[in-house]
Amino acid sequence: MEEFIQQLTNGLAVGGIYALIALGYTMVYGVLKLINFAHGDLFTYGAYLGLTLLTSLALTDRLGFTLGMVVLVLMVMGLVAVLGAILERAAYRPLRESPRLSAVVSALGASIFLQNALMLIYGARFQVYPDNILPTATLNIFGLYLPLMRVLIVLASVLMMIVLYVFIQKTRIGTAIRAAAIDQGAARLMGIDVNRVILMVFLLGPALGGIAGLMVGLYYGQVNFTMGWVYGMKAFTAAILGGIGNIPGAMVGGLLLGVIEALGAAYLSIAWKDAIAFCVLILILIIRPTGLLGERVADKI
Amino acid sequence: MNSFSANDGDRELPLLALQGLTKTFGGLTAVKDVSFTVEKGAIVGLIGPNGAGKTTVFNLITGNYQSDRGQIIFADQLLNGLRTHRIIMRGLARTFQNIRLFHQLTALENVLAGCHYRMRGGIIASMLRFPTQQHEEQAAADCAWRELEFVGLGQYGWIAAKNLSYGDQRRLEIARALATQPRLLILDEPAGGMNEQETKALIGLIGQIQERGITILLIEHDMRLVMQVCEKLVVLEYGSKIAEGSPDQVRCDSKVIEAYLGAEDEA
Amino acid sequence: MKRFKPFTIALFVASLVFAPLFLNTYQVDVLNSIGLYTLLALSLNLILGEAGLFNMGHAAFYAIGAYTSAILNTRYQIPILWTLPLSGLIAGLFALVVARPVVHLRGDYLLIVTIGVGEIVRIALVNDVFGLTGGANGIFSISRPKLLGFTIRQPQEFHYLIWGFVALTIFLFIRLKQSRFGRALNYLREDEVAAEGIGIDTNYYKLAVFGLGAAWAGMAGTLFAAKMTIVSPESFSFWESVMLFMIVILGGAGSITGIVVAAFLVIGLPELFREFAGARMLVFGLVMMVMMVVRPQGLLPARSQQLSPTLLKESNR
Amino acid sequence: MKKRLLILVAALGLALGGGVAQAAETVKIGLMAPLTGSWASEGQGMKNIVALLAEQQNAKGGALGKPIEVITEDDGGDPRTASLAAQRLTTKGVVAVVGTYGSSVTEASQAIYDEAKIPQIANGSTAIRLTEKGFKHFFRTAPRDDEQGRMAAQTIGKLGFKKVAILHDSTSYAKGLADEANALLKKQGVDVVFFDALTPKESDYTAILTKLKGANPDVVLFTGYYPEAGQLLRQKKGMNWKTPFIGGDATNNADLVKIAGKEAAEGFYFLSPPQPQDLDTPEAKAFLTDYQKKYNELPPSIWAVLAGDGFRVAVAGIAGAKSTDGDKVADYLHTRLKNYSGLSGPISFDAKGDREGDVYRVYKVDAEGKFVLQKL
Repeated sequence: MEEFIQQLTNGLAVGGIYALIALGYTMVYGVLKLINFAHGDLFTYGAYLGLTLLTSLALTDRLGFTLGMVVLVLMVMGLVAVLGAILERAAYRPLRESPRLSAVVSALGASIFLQNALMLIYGARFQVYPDNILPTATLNIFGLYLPLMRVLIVLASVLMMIVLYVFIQKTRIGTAIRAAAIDQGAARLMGIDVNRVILMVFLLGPALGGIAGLMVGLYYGQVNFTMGWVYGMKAFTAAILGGIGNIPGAMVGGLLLGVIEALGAAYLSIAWKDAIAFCVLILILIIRPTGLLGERVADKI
Repeated sequence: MNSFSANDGDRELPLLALQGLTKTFGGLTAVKDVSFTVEKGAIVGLIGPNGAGKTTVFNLITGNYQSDRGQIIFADQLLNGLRTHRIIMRGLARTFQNIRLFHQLTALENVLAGCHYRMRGGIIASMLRFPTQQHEEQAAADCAWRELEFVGLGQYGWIAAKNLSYGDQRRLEIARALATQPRLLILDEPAGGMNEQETKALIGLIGQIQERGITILLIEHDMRLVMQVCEKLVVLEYGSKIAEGSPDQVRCDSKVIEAYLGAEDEA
Repeated sequence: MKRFKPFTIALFVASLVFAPLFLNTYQVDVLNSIGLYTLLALSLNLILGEAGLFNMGHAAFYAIGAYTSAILNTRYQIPILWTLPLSGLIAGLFALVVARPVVHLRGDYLLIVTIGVGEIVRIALVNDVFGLTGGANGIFSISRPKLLGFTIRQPQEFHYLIWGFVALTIFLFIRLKQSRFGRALNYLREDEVAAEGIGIDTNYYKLAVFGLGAAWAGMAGTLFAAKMTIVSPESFSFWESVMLFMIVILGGAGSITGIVVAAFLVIGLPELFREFAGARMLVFGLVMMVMMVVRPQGLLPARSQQLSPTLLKESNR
Repeated sequence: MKKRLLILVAALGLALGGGVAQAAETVKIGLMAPLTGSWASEGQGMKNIVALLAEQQNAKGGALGKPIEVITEDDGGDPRTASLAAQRLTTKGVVAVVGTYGSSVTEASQAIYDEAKIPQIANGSTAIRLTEKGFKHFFRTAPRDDEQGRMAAQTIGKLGFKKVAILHDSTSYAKGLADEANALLKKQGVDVVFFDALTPKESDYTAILTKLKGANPDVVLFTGYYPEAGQLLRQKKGMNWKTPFIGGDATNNADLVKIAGKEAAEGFYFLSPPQPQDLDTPEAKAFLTDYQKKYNELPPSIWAVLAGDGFRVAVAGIAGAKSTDGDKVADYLHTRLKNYSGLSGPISFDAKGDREGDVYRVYKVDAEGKFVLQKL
């Protein structure tokens, strides 16, 4: 039982990161019906930018830990968001009226480009965050070992998801995003600037992905130019699992995928972990063809 | 089938009979206990205000939706539970309210789709181009051209469907349905979006289809068309049948007048 | 066939036929690689381009074909080319079994499921499923293929085997495209509801095309196993499926000529960019993006007229 | 458009053909390395080292009086690309090839070089079968998995551990080593309480560590690569779990300590051929100084250093055979090159092309994060 709970928390910690990245996939998909395969690479850029800013500006030394971190987070968010907007402009906007799959191939090309650009800038070796930036305290709760930072990571990701959810539900631009997701044409007729909505989505999603990258970098310490593929694919899976286009779905899907992986590794097989996760995904989709929280759109005939 | 052929000349025998058809979506009852018959060789109109459940009835007949209750009997056989393509193979064909052509494909290819189920050629026969397969393709093409010419699109066979005018697209959809050689043709708002001239031509076309011995069931908002071509009308409101009878009978029905006055602007 | 004039095609075929006389082994091997990917992309095109079913796990079927041949050859000493139909059959059957419960899924959901199937197959291969696949080592010492008593060994010899098979495939697939079966796939892609509503058993065609595309990929797997004499899971990664996906879309979904050209670009360009050393994939990614933006419909989009010449005569009526 | 496409395709063909330059004034040695893909860092290290050594050799007069030209081809860490790279090198007239990293990648190129009679000296390819096929022109400076497996079992025995957990990463190298060690440990009567594989390239291995901990071993043998090893050590510490880890030679990489952090890495054992800094041969010392001077860092891994040895062996083979003929060079390397002073210790090849002698050492990471040679 103790091991079970430990594994559950392990899964939730990983799942929180998946969920943050999955939000980017799901938001872009919701509005553009596009799978942004380069989103995982934006996550990697978040991790690398965080590293560069941290070491070159020495933010935590100059500003103290808390303030330094806040500034760092904001800078990474801002930069990755700008990168996301540039990506949208260069790779997707010209293809908005084209067949959907053309944009997918463009996204794949962008992903290859971004990944290799990073390799050329930073080199192919693993990059390592400076040691001892984060407190390394470990909480011991009823025999469960919970590193403090892990708890904070989960809390931070959940907090960000809630903020995003409230933003989408309550603000004007959030409403515009939702409207554009339902029917772009109608939204345009209602006077919503769809280009602005799309830009917004390409700022928000990458910003969250960037933070996820920064958190992974800070906590796990190592970053690599190919890490976006692994995390991106997992997050995309999570978004589908929850029902792509649905924001709470991405959160649920992310956390659930993390837990499935941890429990699959713990009780079935570590080597088959990813296969188990995919099998669960396929089973869920057979039962619920549009994911857990996805709307079941009946055919309009 | 044989019971049917024995009475071939009898116009009053129902080709299609709906009995107590009911369908709910979530909490909403879209079709409630609807029964009516379509006699062989007749032209029957299904009318009613928007949202009355007319298209849902069509979708139930062609198996796009499964009914919760009730029976659909076509030529003495139960259609309930059959997949759509199976129903089409029994001799029903339909058009769609929002034209559903294969837009990137040519008009000819669209009509060839209707010939599909009568053909046999499989993967291997096609790859190796067996003579039988070639004959079949040729026969299908002949049939498709005939239908195209029948609806007056003979010269547009090589045009992609998306490049045809709206009215022509409607006709193409009819040609495609006719290519399945149906006994019952179901038309969902065939005059929708047509101008006066096109509607007039359509009325002629519907008459020609009837002359070929094909029974027609149609939904239409254009009352002139309905009154002119239909021999019988069925009126739906809020999913229930409120009237049934000849156009003259229905025109005078108090419930129908009420329903249409309440929603006149939609008609 | 109007657009690509017979002369162009003849020129292309002739240059392929005589290529081994002028090119060195490396260049011929690049051509072989392109040929293999053309074959795979043509098989994926049936599923993705013609029928419009999103499949990003095609490498799974390719892998199953390659492993079937490798296992039959190394364990039972069956000559490798004899395993060709069997590889196709097993890959096709596998596709039918996995596709059966999922083909009804819509676009992107099907996409992730096929990615999942691809990954599950790869993980199974890595973990030496049933003790047959040799784990991460893969299977090695596959014997060289023999054709009419002649052992195929050199890239120049493989060139004719592979491109011969490509030619046969194109010949058969053009005929398939111009038939009832091929049209049914297009109806499926254009509008599934309308296709079903006109009497086409959409479920049957979805399954059939998955089976056929997979079977062809399986046979390409046999050729791969024969050429490499070793199969290992790395060769069937998600990345391979992505490359095939890019070839089909870049070429113009449903367009056979487009796909041949795209295979030359997608497989040939990274070789060409060897001069850029470490930056070669960077340039490649950029080129992919630019090509898609410049030609959003693909390089040579499929035309809508796909009828056999006998039907063309009808237009004179 | 179609014309432009045609021109593009034709240009592609021409450009592919254009790469062949004919110049006989140099001795061409090929380097096949993963410059892109997952193992790009190894490949770039290999390239740096070989470039440095070639520069030095040319300063000393090259080979057979001609300057050496290194021709590098990217194998992308993938078998198909590797076979193309090999074909390309053979057409460029190289007389010997160094590389590559990864057994299955090497395997895809072996037959091509052998048929072309070009000696190939692999650096990071330890799978047993590579030298069991009777290729006359294949050599490797890397030791074999079975030798390392033997060493791993021996070390665990000597350190007195009774319950061992074995973790690999499903790569052919790690799995081979794990299998080898597993069999030998069982024979020694050591209890193997856990045997499974993690998925490489992930960041979070806590689920696996939690499961490992549940098996309660005395020691964990991890046969995979350094990024995962570093991550395991780091997260192990986060869990307050003290059981020691032993790694295979793929964990010998300076980045291991950076990833894990010094505290977490302390006490980690690993097996490896000796590092240049632990050799007291003048060659090794000089090489190390020069490398640091040129690239301002230590060599990234022992595998890159072994590629350097491969290059030196190739040069020695050409010099010894007094010829660039592949058969003669291979003969010389098989029979007459004995105890050649390599950067990683004395090098001799047996009839199969394997490196002779006891190559492995045991290292332990100290509190400073330094790799300290252990005497067991």
